[in-house]
Amino acid sequence: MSAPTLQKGLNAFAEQIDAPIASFFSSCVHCGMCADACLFYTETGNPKYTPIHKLEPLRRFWKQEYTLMGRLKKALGLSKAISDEELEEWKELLYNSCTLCGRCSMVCPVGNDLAYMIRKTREGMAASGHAPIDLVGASNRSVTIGSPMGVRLPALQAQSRKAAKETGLDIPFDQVGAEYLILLSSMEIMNYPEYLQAIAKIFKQAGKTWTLASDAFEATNSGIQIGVSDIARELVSRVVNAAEKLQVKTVISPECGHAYTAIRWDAPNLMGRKLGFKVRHILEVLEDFRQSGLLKTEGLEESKITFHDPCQIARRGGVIDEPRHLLNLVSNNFVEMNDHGKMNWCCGAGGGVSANEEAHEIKIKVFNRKVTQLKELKVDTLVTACANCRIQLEEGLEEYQIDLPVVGLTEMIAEHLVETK
Amino acid sequence: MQPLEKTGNILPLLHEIRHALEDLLATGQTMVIDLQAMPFAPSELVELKEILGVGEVSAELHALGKSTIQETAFSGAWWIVHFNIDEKMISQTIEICHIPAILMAQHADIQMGLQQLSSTLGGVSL
Amino acid sequence: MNQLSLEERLRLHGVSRRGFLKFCAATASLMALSPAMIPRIAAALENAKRPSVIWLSFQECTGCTESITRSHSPSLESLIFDAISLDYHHTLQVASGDAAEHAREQAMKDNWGKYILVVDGSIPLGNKGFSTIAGISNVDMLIETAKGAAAIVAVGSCAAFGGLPKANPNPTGAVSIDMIIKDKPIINVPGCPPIPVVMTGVLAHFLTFGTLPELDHLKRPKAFYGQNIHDRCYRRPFYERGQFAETFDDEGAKKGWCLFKLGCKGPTTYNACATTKWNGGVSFPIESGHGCLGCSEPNFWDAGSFYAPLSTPIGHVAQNAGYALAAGALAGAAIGFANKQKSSQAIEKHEEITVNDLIKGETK
Amino acid sequence: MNSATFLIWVRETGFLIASSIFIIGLTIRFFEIFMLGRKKDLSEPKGCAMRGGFKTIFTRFLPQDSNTFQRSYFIIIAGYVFHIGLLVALFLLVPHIELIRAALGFGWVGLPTPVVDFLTVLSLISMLALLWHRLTNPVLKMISDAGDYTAWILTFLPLLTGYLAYHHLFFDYTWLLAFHILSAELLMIMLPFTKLMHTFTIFVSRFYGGAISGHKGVQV
Repeated sequence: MSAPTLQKGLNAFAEQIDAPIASFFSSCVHCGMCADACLFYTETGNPKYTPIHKLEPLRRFWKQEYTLMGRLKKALGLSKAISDEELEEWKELLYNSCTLCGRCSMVCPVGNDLAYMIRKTREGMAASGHAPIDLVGASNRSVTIGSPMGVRLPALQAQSRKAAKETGLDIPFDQVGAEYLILLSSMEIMNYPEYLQAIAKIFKQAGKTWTLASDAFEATNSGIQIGVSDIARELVSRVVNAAEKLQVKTVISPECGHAYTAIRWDAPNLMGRKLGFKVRHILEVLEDFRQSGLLKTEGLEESKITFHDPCQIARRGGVIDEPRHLLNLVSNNFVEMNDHGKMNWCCGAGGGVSANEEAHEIKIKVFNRKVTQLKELKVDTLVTACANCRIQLEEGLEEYQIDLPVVGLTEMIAEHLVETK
Repeated sequence: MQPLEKTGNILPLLHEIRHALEDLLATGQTMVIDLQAMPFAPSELVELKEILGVGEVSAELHALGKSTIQETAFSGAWWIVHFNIDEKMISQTIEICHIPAILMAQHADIQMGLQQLSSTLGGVSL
Repeated sequence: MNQLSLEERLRLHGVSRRGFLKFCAATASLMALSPAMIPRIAAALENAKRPSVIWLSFQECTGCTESITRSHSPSLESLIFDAISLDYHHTLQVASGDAAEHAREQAMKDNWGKYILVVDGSIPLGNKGFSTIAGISNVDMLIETAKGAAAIVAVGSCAAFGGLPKANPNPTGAVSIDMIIKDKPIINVPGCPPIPVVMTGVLAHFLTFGTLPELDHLKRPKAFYGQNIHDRCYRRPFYERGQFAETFDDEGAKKGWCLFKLGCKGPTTYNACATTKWNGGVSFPIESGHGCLGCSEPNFWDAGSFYAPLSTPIGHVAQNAGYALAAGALAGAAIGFANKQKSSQAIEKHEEITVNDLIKGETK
Repeated sequence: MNSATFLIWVRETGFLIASSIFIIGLTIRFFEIFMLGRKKDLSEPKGCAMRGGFKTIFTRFLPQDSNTFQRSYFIIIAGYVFHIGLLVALFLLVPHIELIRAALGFGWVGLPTPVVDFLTVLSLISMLALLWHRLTNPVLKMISDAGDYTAWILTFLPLLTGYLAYHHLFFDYTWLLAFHILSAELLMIMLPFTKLMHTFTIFVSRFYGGAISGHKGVQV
């Protein structure tokens, strides 16, 4: 154990610099289009929230250490070294006002993936001790307790019993050889127990075997959010080990954005090897079931509904068509928001922002973007597929005094299942 | 073979002549345009000459070689060409005036002529 | 005889006042002056006295003298020469040997401070012996003769700018006249050779007004060198339209298209060729189908191939690019390797970060 | 130094220096970038990284959607007009094509000069508008540094001097041509070491960005 230092932070920057980052910084022309794509800028009008500006410390580091001119300038003492004070100043920009939603990456005319770079910058921030205290706390709980919200196994077991009672179905734990391993986020365990019930019903109807793992039920990954690969690896390896021990074919990420990113895209890279199982988001699995005729529904939602794309699932995960097919299965009045799919607007709470009390005020302020979108549409129900988004949507709508129910897509599908005995 | 390219200088030149003629009528102002100070494509001077045409007066001067003074079809505009003794052209101008100055009998020449006439008269009796 | 004015001399030859006025009109045209200047020219020439001219030829090819004597017998140019007293020109004069040199000395003595010195050819400074006349080196003769001159006319690109003798690597150390003579008015009449009437035009101006004409930054008379060949070229419209002759015998060349791609230096050349033309106004190089060489511009001989477009670099570009690429690859590989090392070392130095390592100043 | 010898210098020595630094600089920059490498993505792909990468090189020439266009229309339109004018002037003006032919051994057909001239004027106007935008827009004011203004000047000068030279404005043509070539040489020298490097790396960054999305099956 050793205290974080600037040196460790810079070392982490050096670990992260790769060819894409070098090409991204080389290409940036400072056009400012990323600002217009970022809700933290559009909703506050404050230029400091311009995405590329948030990357200034990493850019300077790259320039000074990895370019000929930057090295010359540094050798001649012409460049400003990166300091702890500066990183502390940038903490707010990199954690409180960036949800890693990647909307800026989509509009950048030179193709820079800014979210990719911000994620990497956070490695240096955390290593140098400039991560928000709340994210440190969440990471601590994740590692020591097993969940960022402090949810322990008994809590899950209690919820499972409740779900079993509600549905009359078995909630399997630690079933070796089950086809699917279901992961949950703490939020789903505590706030949205409907999800687990929906899973039980759907899988029953589909006739697929599944299981929970008592030593790896938590899907969220604070390491990804705070930007510490070592912690992310520690957390993700619990899932990987459990999945391999239970010999499941597919691990299912719950309705949670960054959990999907963590287990689907980051896990193999953090572990440094390919995984012995597939990873799918629950929506992908449901869409698979639908296509194979395993998902039999009846009745259509009467109300006008729209779908909020969780950034990590849609823009950063490629799960865009799936929710639309599923929605059209159970609704005949599904409408799209003006910006949707890969161009959706973030709810404002992703990427660790929701776990960060310092960011509370701005998180609610930038929710105005979603409010504006919803006001244009005037829907009766808002559907999403991420528990984190869902909490922010509910909280935000409450703050803006809008009465609009928010529903998880999986539950909505479960509501329409044809009853089979 | 296509006709050779033109400089496009004919049209502005014709406009210049028109303005000069207007000035001549209004104020009596005369003007001389030096054709050698302007670039022309090989065919253009011929074309210009055709456009300006031939007017009523035509004169020939013999002093240090030949000179031709030709009124154009536009009265008041004169085409004047000076040649040297070798019959090589040494100057080509368009003058806008009532009558080109070079045609006027010169004071010094009249004086000399007068002297000669006087001595002729003094030397012979008719 | 030398004391008579030009008009008086013309009258002795039986030329009328009309003839004199005609001469003045032609002179105005020759000097590229406005026709409105004719009365002033007439007034000046009525009283102009015959100046003495000494013509020195140094490192040159006699092309300039050839050019000025092209127009023979009683042409306008010859009338101008009638009006001056060419007291020394070692190619043209009858006298030779001591007599010739004596003529120069005598003319200098008789007209000290008033004569015009015309020079063609450059001056070799590498070794005085590279070029001598009657045992006197070019530089010595120039300095000596320039002392009593009212003005110096540097005729041709050699005298004006050093010319072909100065071409890289300049074996004789050739320089232009104005590199040696600093205290006399100098007028450059460059060209290889200059247009004859430009040479006589300058003399006519001096004869008429007793002063040098207005000069540009290269000491060239603006009246003749103020206009750019490209601007006055009758083929300019082809340039605008993008119609270029690609070779000297293609369709474009036959149709008289622009010669830019064949190396025409018209755009950067200032001379009267496009208007005054050559051989009594018959034609000029571009009209004859060959691009301008830019012969009235300094160092035209070192400006790359006569047939390479003006916009192209001079020298072995491709070869140089090859070397640069190789050098860049070497340096790049070294720097890239250092970068890679830096990242690898960072990964090696990585200390695992646990949740207890995230808060500054906190020791556990 | 007079204009004629200056012109020879920029065409000979100047060009030699500029092209050498340009080529060496570019090569170094590419080695700097590519030798860093990137980790192989071990996650099971949902789409094709290669296809996403190559596709993005082209798709990112246009804004993603009409909303993005509306939000950033000024920078997009002005940026487009400026780039088109610049590229047309650079690659479709006959004297420039002759330069390329002399350097590379091949060329192509140019546009009539008045067309190039017109686009150059549009380009110059756009550049001035973009500069004004940079100086007044809060976001651009904040993110702009000396490098942005240097790059602006380096790009503006060849366009301006080229325009002045073509029209023979203010100065003797030879001086203008020489300054035009010199300004282009300055641009060449500085390009690899400023944000102007995006001229080349834009294809690399678009590829990488697109590959990241493509791997995850995000439509690019």
